[in-house]
Amino acid sequence: MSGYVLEARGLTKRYGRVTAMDGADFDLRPGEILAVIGDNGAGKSTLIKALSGAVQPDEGDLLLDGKPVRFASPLEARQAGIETVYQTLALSPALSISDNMFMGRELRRGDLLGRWLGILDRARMDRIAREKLTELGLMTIQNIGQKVETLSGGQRQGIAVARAAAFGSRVVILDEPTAALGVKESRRVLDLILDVRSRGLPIVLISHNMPHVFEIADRIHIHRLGRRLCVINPREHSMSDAVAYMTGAKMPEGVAA
Amino acid sequence: MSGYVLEARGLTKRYGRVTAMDGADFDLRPGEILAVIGDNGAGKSTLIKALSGAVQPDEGDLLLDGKPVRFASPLEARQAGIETVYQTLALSPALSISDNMFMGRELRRGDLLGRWLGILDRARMDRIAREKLTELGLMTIQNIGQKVETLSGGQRQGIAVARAAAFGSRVVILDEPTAALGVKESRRVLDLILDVRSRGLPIVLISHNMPHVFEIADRIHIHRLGRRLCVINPREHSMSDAVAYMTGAKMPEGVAA
Amino acid sequence: MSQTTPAEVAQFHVRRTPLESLQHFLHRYPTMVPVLVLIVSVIGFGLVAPNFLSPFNLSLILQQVAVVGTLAAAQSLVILTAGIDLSVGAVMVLASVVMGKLGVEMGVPAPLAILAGILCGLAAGWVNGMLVTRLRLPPFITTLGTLNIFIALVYYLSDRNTIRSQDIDAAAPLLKLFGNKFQAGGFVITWGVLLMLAVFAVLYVALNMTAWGKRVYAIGDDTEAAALAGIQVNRVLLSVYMAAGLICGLAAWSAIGRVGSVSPTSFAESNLESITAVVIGGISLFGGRGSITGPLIGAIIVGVFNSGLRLLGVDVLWQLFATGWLIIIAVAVDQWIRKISS
Amino acid sequence: MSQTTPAEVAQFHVRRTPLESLQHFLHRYPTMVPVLVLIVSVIGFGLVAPNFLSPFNLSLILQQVAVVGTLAAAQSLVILTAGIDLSVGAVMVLASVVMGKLGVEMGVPAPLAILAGILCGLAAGWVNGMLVTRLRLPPFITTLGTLNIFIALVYYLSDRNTIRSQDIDAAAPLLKLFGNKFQAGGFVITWGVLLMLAVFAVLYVALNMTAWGKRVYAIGDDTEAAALAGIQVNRVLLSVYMAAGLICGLAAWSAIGRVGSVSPTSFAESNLESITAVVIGGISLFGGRGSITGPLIGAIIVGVFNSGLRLLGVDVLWQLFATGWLIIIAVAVDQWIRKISS
Amino acid sequence: AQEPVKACVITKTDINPFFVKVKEGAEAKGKELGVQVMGYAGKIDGDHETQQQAMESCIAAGVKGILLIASDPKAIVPAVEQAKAQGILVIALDTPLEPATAADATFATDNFEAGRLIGAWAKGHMGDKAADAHIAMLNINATQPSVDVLRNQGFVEGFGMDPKDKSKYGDEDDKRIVGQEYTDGNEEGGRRAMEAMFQRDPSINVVHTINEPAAAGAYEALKSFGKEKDVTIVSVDGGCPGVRNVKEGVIGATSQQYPFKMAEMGIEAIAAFAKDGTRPKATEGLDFVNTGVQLVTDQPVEGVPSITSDEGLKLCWG
Ligand SMILES: Nc1ncnc2c1ncn2[C@@H]1O[C@H](COP(=O)(O)OP(=O)(O)OP(=O)(O)O)[C@@H](O)[C@H]1O
Ligand SMILES: Nc1ncnc2c1ncn2[C@@H]1O[C@H](COP(=O)(O)OP(=O)(O)OP(=O)(O)O)[C@@H](O)[C@H]1O
Ligand SMILES: [Mg+2]
Ligand SMILES: [Mg+2]
Repeated sequence: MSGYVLEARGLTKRYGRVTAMDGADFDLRPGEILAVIGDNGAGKSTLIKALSGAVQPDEGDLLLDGKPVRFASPLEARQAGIETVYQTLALSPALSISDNMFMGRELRRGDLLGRWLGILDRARMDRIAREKLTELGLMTIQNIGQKVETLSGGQRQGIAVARAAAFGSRVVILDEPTAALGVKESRRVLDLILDVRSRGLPIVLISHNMPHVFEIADRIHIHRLGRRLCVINPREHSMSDAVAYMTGAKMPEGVAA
Repeated sequence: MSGYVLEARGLTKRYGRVTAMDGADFDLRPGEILAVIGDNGAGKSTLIKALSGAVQPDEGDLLLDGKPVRFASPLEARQAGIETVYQTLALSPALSISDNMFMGRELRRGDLLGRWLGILDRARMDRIAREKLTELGLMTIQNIGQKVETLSGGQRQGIAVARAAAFGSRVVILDEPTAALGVKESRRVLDLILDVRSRGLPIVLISHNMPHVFEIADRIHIHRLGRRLCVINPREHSMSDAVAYMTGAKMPEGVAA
Repeated sequence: MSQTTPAEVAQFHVRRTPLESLQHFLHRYPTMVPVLVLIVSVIGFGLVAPNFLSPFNLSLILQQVAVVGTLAAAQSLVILTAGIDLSVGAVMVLASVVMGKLGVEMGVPAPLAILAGILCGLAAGWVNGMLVTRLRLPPFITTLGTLNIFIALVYYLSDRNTIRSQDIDAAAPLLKLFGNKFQAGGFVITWGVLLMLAVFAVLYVALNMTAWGKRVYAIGDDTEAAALAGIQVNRVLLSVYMAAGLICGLAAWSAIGRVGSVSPTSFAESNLESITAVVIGGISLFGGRGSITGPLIGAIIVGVFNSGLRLLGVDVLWQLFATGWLIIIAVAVDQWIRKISS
Repeated sequence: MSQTTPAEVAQFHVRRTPLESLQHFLHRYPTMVPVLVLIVSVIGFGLVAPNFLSPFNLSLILQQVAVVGTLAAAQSLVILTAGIDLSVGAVMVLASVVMGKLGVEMGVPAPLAILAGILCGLAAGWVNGMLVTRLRLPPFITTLGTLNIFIALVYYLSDRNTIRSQDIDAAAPLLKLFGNKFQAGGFVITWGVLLMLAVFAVLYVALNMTAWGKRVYAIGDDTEAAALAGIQVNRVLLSVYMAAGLICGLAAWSAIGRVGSVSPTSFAESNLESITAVVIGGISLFGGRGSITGPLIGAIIVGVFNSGLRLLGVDVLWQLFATGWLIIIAVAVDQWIRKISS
Repeated sequence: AQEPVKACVITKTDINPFFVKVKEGAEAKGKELGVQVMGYAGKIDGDHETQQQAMESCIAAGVKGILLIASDPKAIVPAVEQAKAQGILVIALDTPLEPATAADATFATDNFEAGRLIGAWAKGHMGDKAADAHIAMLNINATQPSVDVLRNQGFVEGFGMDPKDKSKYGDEDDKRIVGQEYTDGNEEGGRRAMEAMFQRDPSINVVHTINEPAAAGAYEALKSFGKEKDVTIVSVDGGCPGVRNVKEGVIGATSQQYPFKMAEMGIEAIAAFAKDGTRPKATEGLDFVNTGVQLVTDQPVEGVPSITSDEGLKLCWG
């Protein structure tokens, strides 16, 4: 046992002439918050998509709890307990907030109608969705049946984060969850991340916001030119070190763990 | 003369049952950097769209250099010298970087082919686009003919900002230009904003990033519940004051200027 | 937070013309648009066309609409996923030819022949679905291709021959089940009309009350988002095309009842007619938006226009003309209503 | 920054099968896909169909393709903006009926009659464009509506009568200009073929070398982004539909030369055929992607198939069958090539 | 000269049994006489362009003769002349070209006569009641092809009404004609058209239909109104399903035409032409070779020659 929840070795992904990932390694320990930082175009989003089944790497292996896995679709990753908030959010604009929260794992009614005809239990889904959003404190929304397309960018982000936090059982991955959020909402998301960790779940956080990263990350994975450059401990390195590594201005001394 | 470059009085915009702007005022002084901050859904993006012609307000007036104006389309605002980077960027994925830079204001050849048949001067457009991007220092792109869809989110943001900076003649408006950017790129955009101001152009900057706002803004417009709550001087108020006003935790003492 | 002005308040300080009030009402209940168009056109034709409002004529319209309406239900499913199915008409004719060939010409017991025809529709839907999901061909192109292929099969199987009504009566009267009628207070309703209503009722429940329905809408709305959200897009899409094929198979059975014979040349135009019904019914061709009740009303609207114009004795030329404007006006009204939110 | 591994390097450490090499070649030069399909099918039919490769037959194919090819040029423009024009065929027939009616039946001087016909095409395009831009109707629906309207006008104006070749020769031979031929080393080329090539050449320049062309692509790619970027979307779209209408007007002139008479029933299928040519030519139905050279090749491919199958004496049934598969396979090949980038 | 003689048969569509029989007849005769026959058809009724392409392909294939059922008998003329210029014998089947002399020969049903026969029969069958008949005319489609016009106008004349301009229908002012409807020549269209007609005038008692599928559809509509006993349907074609419908009383009378014969005569003419260059001659008094038409009915009427449905069944096609 490697002791890692999620592990990747030598992931490579080419898009025609562009190599988005070039032998990337990755590992995530139980119960930790791992931040992934890197320049624009370094390949962070591609790495995350490979971990969550949205992209199939050309080469390389994925290990979940030490066992090799292969996710052919986001659904398979989700069924394995890996919940992801993508940069593009993955919400359906014309559906309601509650429909979006339960997309792909709708609740059926307990009675015959539900068991035999698959009739949904809308009341229960609405109630749970409202609970989750209130819990998150992100919501300034009165109507859970409102269509997502009528929400502001920040409100949408809130829905996506709430969905991942509510359903993740093994790993929660967040790709720039606070990019579009205001100060108060960002704060809530950070609190939520800490909250999820306290439930014992490990979290992968991609962010360009160095103060946020240094505030909550246990370890920081620095990505550069399509692969992992190093992993640093935020208590042993300064923000400016991290930025220097990221941009190639300086090389880290120690070798990546 | 009010002495304002751009001024708005009592802008209102309703979307069905939602009131996105509710009598919003706005003013921008010559040569200043005005930051607009506010909670998610406060109506910042809507305000900016009204200023740049992308949305027609239901009520209210717009004044450019003290003269009433009405922009029926983004093009009219642009022709009046107002250049905008939208949150959604407004790039065409299948077109090249250079095509996107010159979208809607393509350069024709000087010879007969250009004057009579409207044949484009591709070489010159490519050269200027490359210059602008290099100037901005944002670019890690070798090929100006590359399609925008092959760029990362951050790279795309760079293109959009460079376009506005290059062509704005009266006002440059930026809606969260650094949200998707890395540290180094964010730095470059901030420098660019200062650079644009030094050319005498006023800038409107929407951002959730308080450190950035307090670093470069001359005045801060705080938006709340669809209207301007107040305008503060970043040298007289702290970040936490600003956040408290934004979220309604505290009310500003002075009246909005 | 910004919705601090709920509509109730807004209505006090915003004066509205009656037209604007109507616009707002319809915006709130968009499914009422086709209903309104229907009411207006029924009243309109009632005023000018003799006999139009007789129960006899009104039930005739329903009978005439039953087959295309059933096809429109199949078409709606596909259009809700942002696709389009140019082959619905061809699949229906193919399925009816299979039923006739087996049940009448080859002496297979009627229930088996009908089952085989319906399965043939299902199989045709499966082919469309596989091409769309596995080869990732745009639905328009896929079904443009299979349209040609299915018609070729119709020619091949039917040998271009109609199977006569009397021969069906002798060998397999069950094929004409949906042509049976009953009276209900002056109205004459065929079983085919009931089949159409039943198909829409089932789809209503499936689309609005089951997970499958939510997924169909989500895929039509934004396929990529749906996939990232963990929906098995290909499986759902395949099921949609298969359901559409199945409904075409049922429509085939209904068509035999309506026409009385198995006719390879009938319903050549039914594909465009089904699309017309769907768009008049307010389902967006871009997918993900619109209620399944719309196409039912849409099909009836087209039937009302055709019947009304015929009763007025207008030349077919002007029927074409009117249908053209009907399509444009119905969708323009729809756009006008949506306008307040953009 | 991440493009640190240019393709040149990549090709050294990635082993490719010949098939993969082909895939990569075509991915780099997607406009070569239809060319390749064309070459393969010409060689294929050359081997099995007698007389297929004779200069006579090859030039015949070009002649047969000229009208639909010209229409495909108009269709391509609209499809590039993510629209579709179901009315191109009807507009062409309408324009040719106007030319014949004025020039032959009413004795208007031929140049004026032709001008009026072309302007009629332009006007029809204007109607489509206004409906799409002002009323914001989806192009599919708009042109489904105007298709009916234009056909009604054709019936009305022509009184369903064909104007005979001899009458045209007597009254206005200029109408048949594009039917004239000349020899070029065994090949017989009509002016109509040259018109088609000229239309494509002009569109090539306009789409690739002018601001208008860039805007057409930008609108097809992402309309909202284009509008925010300051493009006057409505103006450009209107110009696209008008240009398409104009080309249909030219195609009408060419069609009179091709058919020899003014026939209101000809080219009833030309609308679907033009779409087929465009999709086989590799232009995306979602807009913004594809080269204008594709539809030209696409139209010729369809012509080659039809001619080859006819020379083989294949039953019409199997011609339909083959056309269906051709559409599916051509687009499947296209998808297979794109696969490496997704 | 070892190459077999090749011939083409080009029909309007490939779905109508009548055209299919023409093709089959040509192929059968071709086999007998050693002529290789290739068949083509338009995609839909009125599809002229595909027929023109087929003409050209036949020329390219080097055929000796072409049998043509023209979709647009005027528009096809230039293509026919092109073929004749290449020394190909072009025979128009079923539908005469305009001008008829454009083809080397025409082998056709006299469609006007076919219409006239059923008109005369209907009039005789009704007897005195013919004076206040209520007649529905169920035609093919809005393009009004010449076959449609000829049958319609023939019926009108046969029934003793004034057809006015014989080159089109709908201009008659005889009150007995309730109206004109289109059927697309198929069952569904026939039923729809009959339903509309019936609403305009529920006392309709005579129905002229363009062909037997339309007649079958019209009958279904009448049956659903319980009126099938009160109305006389007449039609044209003489396909086996149609003749059986006559036998069973669905259709009162139908004019039978002979596609097999048409096609056989055509192929024979081409074979003769290929052998020694002889060209076929037109029937006396007509500008075409009449392949014959006979009225099929089990209720014969004085003065209108007819055969019984049993005789008709022996001669029927499809
Ligand atoms: N579908 C695709 N087709 C072609 N190239 C792609 C595709 N997706 C990503 N790339 C390329 O792969 C590289 C890595 O992209 P990725 O989105 O993973 O970067 P990132 O680190 O997430 O950047 P950012 O911080 O800006 O979001 C970029 O150069 C991008 O252009
Ligand atoms: N097209 C629209 N239709 C309906 N409601 C809309 C529309 N656009 C915006 N709104 C609503 O208007 C309000 C203001 O939105 P806006 O995008 O201006 O907020 P914002 O201040 O920019 O928020 P953020 O910081 O999250 O981007 C939100 O409640 C949003 O739901
Ligand atoms: Mg990213
Ligand atoms: Mg915003």
